[in-house]
Amino acid sequence: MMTATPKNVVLELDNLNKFFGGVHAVRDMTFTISRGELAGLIGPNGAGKTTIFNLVTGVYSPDSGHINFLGEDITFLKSFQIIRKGVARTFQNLRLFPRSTALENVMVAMQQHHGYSFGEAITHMGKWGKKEREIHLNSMDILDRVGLAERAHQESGTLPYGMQRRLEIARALALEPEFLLLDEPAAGMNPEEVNELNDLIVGIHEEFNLTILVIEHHMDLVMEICPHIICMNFGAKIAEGNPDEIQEHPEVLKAYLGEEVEE
Amino acid sequence: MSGYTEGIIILLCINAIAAMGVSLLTGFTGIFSLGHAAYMAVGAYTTAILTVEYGVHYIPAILLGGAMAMIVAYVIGVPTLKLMGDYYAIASIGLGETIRLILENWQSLTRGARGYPGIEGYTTLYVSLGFFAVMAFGMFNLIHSRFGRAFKSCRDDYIAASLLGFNTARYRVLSLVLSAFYCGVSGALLGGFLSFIQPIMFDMIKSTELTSVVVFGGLGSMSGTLIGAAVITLVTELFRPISQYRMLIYGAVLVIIMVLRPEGIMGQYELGPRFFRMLKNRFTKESSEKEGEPS
Amino acid sequence: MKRTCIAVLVLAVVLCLGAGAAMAADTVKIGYLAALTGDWAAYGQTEANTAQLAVEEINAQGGLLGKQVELVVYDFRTRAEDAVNAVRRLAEEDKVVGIVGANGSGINIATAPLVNRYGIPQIGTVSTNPLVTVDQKGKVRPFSFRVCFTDPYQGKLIAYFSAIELKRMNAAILYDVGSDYSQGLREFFMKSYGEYGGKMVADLGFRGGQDVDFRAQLTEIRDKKADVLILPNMGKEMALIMKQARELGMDDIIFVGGDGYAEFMWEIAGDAMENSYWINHVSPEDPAMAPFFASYKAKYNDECKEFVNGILGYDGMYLMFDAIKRAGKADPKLIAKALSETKDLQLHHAVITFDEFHNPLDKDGIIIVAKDGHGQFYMKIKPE
Amino acid sequence: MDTFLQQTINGLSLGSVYALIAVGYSLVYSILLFSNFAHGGFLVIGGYICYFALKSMGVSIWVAGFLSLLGAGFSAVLTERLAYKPIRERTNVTLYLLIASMGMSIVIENIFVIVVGGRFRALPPVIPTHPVHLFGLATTSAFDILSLLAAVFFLGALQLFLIKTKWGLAIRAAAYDLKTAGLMGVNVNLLISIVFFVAGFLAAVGGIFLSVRYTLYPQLGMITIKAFVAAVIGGLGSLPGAVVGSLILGLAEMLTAGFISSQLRDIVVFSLLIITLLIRPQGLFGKNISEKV
Repeated sequence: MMTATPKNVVLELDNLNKFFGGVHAVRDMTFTISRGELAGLIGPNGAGKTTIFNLVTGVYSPDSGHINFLGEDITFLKSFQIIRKGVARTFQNLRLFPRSTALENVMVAMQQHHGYSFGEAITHMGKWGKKEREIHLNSMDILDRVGLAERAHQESGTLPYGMQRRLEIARALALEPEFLLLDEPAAGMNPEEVNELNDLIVGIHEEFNLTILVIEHHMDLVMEICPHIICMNFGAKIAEGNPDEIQEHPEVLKAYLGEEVEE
Repeated sequence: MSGYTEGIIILLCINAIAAMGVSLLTGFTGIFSLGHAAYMAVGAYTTAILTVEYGVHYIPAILLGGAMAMIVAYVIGVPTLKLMGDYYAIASIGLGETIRLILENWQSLTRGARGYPGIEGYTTLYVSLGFFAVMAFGMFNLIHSRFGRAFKSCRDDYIAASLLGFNTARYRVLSLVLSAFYCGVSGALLGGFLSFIQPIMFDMIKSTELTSVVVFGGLGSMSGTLIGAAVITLVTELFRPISQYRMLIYGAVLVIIMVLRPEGIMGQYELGPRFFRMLKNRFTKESSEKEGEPS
Repeated sequence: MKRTCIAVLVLAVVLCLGAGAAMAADTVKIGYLAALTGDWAAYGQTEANTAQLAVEEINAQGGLLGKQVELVVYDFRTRAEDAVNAVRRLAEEDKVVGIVGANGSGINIATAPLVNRYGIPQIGTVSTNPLVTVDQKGKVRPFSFRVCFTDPYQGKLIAYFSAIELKRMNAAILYDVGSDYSQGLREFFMKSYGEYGGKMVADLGFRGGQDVDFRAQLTEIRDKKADVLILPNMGKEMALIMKQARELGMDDIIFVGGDGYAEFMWEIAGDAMENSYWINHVSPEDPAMAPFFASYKAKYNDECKEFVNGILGYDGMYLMFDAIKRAGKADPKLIAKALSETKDLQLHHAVITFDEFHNPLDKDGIIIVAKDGHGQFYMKIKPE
Repeated sequence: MDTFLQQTINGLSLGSVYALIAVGYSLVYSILLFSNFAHGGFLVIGGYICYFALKSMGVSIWVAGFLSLLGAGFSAVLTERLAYKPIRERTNVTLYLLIASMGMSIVIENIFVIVVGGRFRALPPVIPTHPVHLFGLATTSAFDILSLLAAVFFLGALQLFLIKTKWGLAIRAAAYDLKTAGLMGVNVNLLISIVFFVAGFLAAVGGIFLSVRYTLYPQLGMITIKAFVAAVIGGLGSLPGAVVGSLILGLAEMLTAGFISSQLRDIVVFSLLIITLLIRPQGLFGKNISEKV
C-alpha cells in the first residue's frame, strides 16, 4: 500500500460536493493522487467524472469540501491561477481553436513560460525575437513528439479527428505542467488509434516526469495503462485500487454491467 | 497633391486608426461594441480642452486624449466586461450614449451641444500619416505577439483560454482599454481636422460605422480592417455626385457583403502568404469542382 | 450572383467618375451643401430644389457674366466630417466660385476654416449661430456669410414680442439640449426677456431626434402656471409639443416659436397650432414670394412646405448671383469682396445690407400667426 | 399627487407603444437569437402604407390599417428571406445577422428618403386625440387610452396565438431550441417567416400609433432603440418581459423628466439598461444563460 506523505501528494480531494439545481453531481468525493502516478478515473456516462475535472480546474466551484494541489488549497482559485500552478487538462469535447493552425494552438500554451513585456510586444524589440523563437521551436518540438510536425501549418479544425485529440494533448503539454488531466482522450477513436494513444500517454508520462489523471469510459484502456484506478457512479466514489481490484469489485461490475451481474 | 485628395487621406487615416482599435476589440478579442464613438468623443474633447484652454502642444495633448479615453474605458470596462456576446454589445450602446449625453450636459466644461469651436487645425497630412504609421506599426506588432494570440484565444473560446492560464477578464479589459486609446487618438485627430467638435458627431451611427468597417474588412484581420476602412471611406466619396443614393448604397453594400461573404473581405487572414495560399486553394478547388461536373 | 454584383458596383463607380469628368464645360459653378439624407433630409431636399430653381431662372435670363450657371449639390448626411470633404471637393475638383449652404450652424462652423483657407465665399442659409461668420476671438471670417439673422437677434425678437407685444411675463421654455440652434436661442432669449422685465418660470430641455413625448415637461410647465411657452426648436418637435400640451388641457398658454415654423406642422399638430406666433425671416403670405411658390409648385408638383429653408436657400443663391455680377469676374476673392459690400440689395424676401460681421443688418422680424389652417402674416417688428 | 398621477398615466401610455415594438424585437430574438435592428424599418413601412392608403386611395382607416399591417408583415418576411436567410444557412454567428440588419435599416430608411422625401408627415386625424379628464385628477388624451387598449388587444391576441394554435406551439418550441424543433419535423423556414410576419405586423401597429401620435418620417425607426432597451430590461426573448420592460421604461422616463430633470431622462434610461445587465443580464424574465463545458 502506498503511503501518501504530504510531500509527494499532488492532488487531494477532500469531501467534495457539487449540486446542479437538485442534482447531486459530486457526492463526498475524497481521493489523493501521488507524484508520478498515472491514475484513471472511470465510471459510466453521467457519473460525474468531467465535473470532477471542472472542479479541480476551477471551471466550477464546489458547494462544500476542499481541493489541495501540492499541499496548497486551490478550492476557490480561478482557472487561470490553478493552471499557472502547474495543472493542464484536455477536454471531452475538443476545445481547440479550430481556425488557428496546429502550431498556433501549441504556441498559445507555450507562451505562458516565455513572457516578454507589452512594450517589447508593440515594438518587436528587446526580448521579443529571442522569446518568439523559443516559443516557436519548443512548440515544434512538442508537435514533433506527438507526431504532428508535418501538419503544423494546417488549420486545426481541418485535421483528422484523432490528430485533433493528439494536438490537444500537445497543447496541454506545452503548458509544461506537473499534473495533467486527460478527459476521455480516446473518445471516438478506432482501435488502432487507441493503441497509438496508449503508447503516447505512457510515453509522455515517463518522458516529462508527469503525474497524470485520465478519465476513460472504456475500462479496458484504463486497465492496460493505469496502476491506480478510481471508479465512480452517480457522483460518488464506489471503488479505488489497482486494475485487478477494480475488476473484481462487485459495485464496479454492477455499475458497468448492470443486471448481468446477477446472472 | 490636391487638398481634396489630402482631405480624403487624412480622413482615411483617422477612420483607420479608430477602426484598428475596434478591430482589436471586436475582431481579435470577440467583444462586439456599438458605443466606441464615445471614446472618440472623450479623446476629441480632452485634446480640444487641453490645447485651447491650457495651451498644451498638440502632440502630448493627442496622447493625453487617448489616455483619457483609456481611463474612461477602464473604469467602465472592469464591471461591464463580465457581460458576454450580445449582452455586452447592448450594454455598450447604453454606455456610449451615456458618455455622449454627459458631454452634452456638462456645459461648463464642453460648452454642450453647441459644440467646441476654435480648435487649432493641427491635423495636417503629415501629422495624420505619422500617427497612422506609428499606431499601425504598434498594432500589427501587437497582434503578432503573445498578446495577439492571447486575445484570439479569448475570442475563440474563453473557457479554453482560461484553462490555458490566461486571465481572460484581464485580457478583455486590456483589449478594451487599448481600443479606447486608438479611438481616443482618432477622435483627437478628427477634432484637429475639423477645428470644431460637437457631441452629436459621436453618436450611435458613428459607432455603428466603425463596427461595420471592421466586419466588412474581416473579423480577426488587421489588414482587412484597413481595406474595409479604405473601401467604406472611398465609397462615400466616390458616390458623392449621386448624393441621395449614397447612404442607400452604403447600406446595401453592408447587406450584400454579409450575404455573399459574411466573414468579410479578408476573412480572418492577413494580407500575406497564407491569404494567397488560401485563395489559390479555393480557386483550384472551385475549378476542379467545375471540371468534375457532368456536362 | 457574386460577379454580377461586383460588375454593377464597378460600373457605378466608373459612371460616377465619368460624370465628374464630363462637367468641364465653360460655366460658372456654384456649390451647394445640402443634407439630403439623415435627420434633416426634409429641409435639405427642399433647399436643393429651390437652389436648382434659382439656377434655372438665372440661366433662362442668360446666366451670369455671359455664361451659364451650374449647380453642384453635395450631400453631407448631417455630419461635419463629410461636409468638410464635400467642401474640399467643391473647391479642388469642381472649382466652384462660391458655396451656398449648409443649413446648420455646426456644419458651417466646421467648414468655415476651410473656405477661408481656400478663399471661397460661403453663404449659410439658416445658420444662425454667431460663430458662423466670426471666429471665437470675435474676428470676422472674411469668406463666411449668412442670409438669415443671428441667434442673438432672433432671441431678442422673441423676447420683445412675448414681453412687449403680447405682454406675457411668465415664460416657460422647452428646448432641445442636443441642438446648438435651440441652445443658442434659449440663451439669448432668456437674456433679453429678463431685460424686458419678464420672468422665467420653467426652463426645461428634451433630446431632439429621439424624444417624441414631452408630456412630462409639459405637466411641469402647466403646474408652474406659465402663460407663454417659448419653442426654439425644429418643426416636428414644436408641433408635437403643442399638440401634447393641448391634450393635457393647457388651453390658455400661448406658444411663441422661432424660425423653425413649417407648414407641415399643421398636419401633426392640427388645431393646436391655432393662435400660435412665430418669429420668422419670411412670411409665406408675402406677395413678393408668390411667384416663387408658384414656380416651385410648377416645377416639383409639390408645395414648398419647408418654406423658410426653401426661401433662404433660394435667396442665398440670388445673393450669390448678385455678388458675382458685381464682382464682374468669376473670381472667388472678388465675389467675397462684393458680398461683404452688399448694401440695400433687394432679395425676394428682404432687403439685405451686411454689417461688419457679415450678418444682415437689422433685418425686420416677421411675426406669423397660425390661423385658420395656415400661417398668416401678423406684423413686422424691430425691437428697440 | 396630481402631478404624480399625471406622470404615471403619461408613462403608461408611452410604455404601451414601446411594448408593441418591443414584443416584435423579443419574438425575433427568441427564435434567431439576434437583435434585429431593421425592426424600426418595418414600423416606418407600416406607417407609410397607412399614410398613402388614407391620402391617395381614400380608404377608411380600417382598410388602410389592414393593408399597412399586411404590408409591414410581408416586408419583414421579405427582409428575412433576402438578407437573413442566406446568412443563417451559412453560419451560426449571429453577429453577421446583426450587421446585416443594420444595413437593412439603413437601406429601408434611405429608400423612403429617396422615394417619398424626408418630409415630416402626419396621418389624418383618424384616431381621436381630444383630452379626457380622469376623475378630475388627471388629464389624458383619448388617444392614450386607445393605444393602451390596442396594445392590450394585440398582445392578448398574440398570446392566444402562441398558446392555442399549432404554429404558436411550434414557435414556443423553437424558442427553446430551433435545431431540435427542426429535427422534430417543424418547417423551420416557414416558422421563421411566420415569426417575422408577426413581428412586422405588430411593428406596423406601433408604426400607425406612433405616426398619429407623433409624426411620420423615414428616421422614425430610430425610436425603436428605446423599445429595444425595454426588451432587454424585460429579458430578450421573453414576451411578458418585453411588456413589463416597456412599462417600466415608460414610467422611468416620465417620472425622471417630471420630478428630477428632463435632461437626465435618457441618461436614466441607459443607466437602467446597464444596471439591469450587470445585476441580471438575462433581464427580468429572461432565460438563464450558461455554457456547458
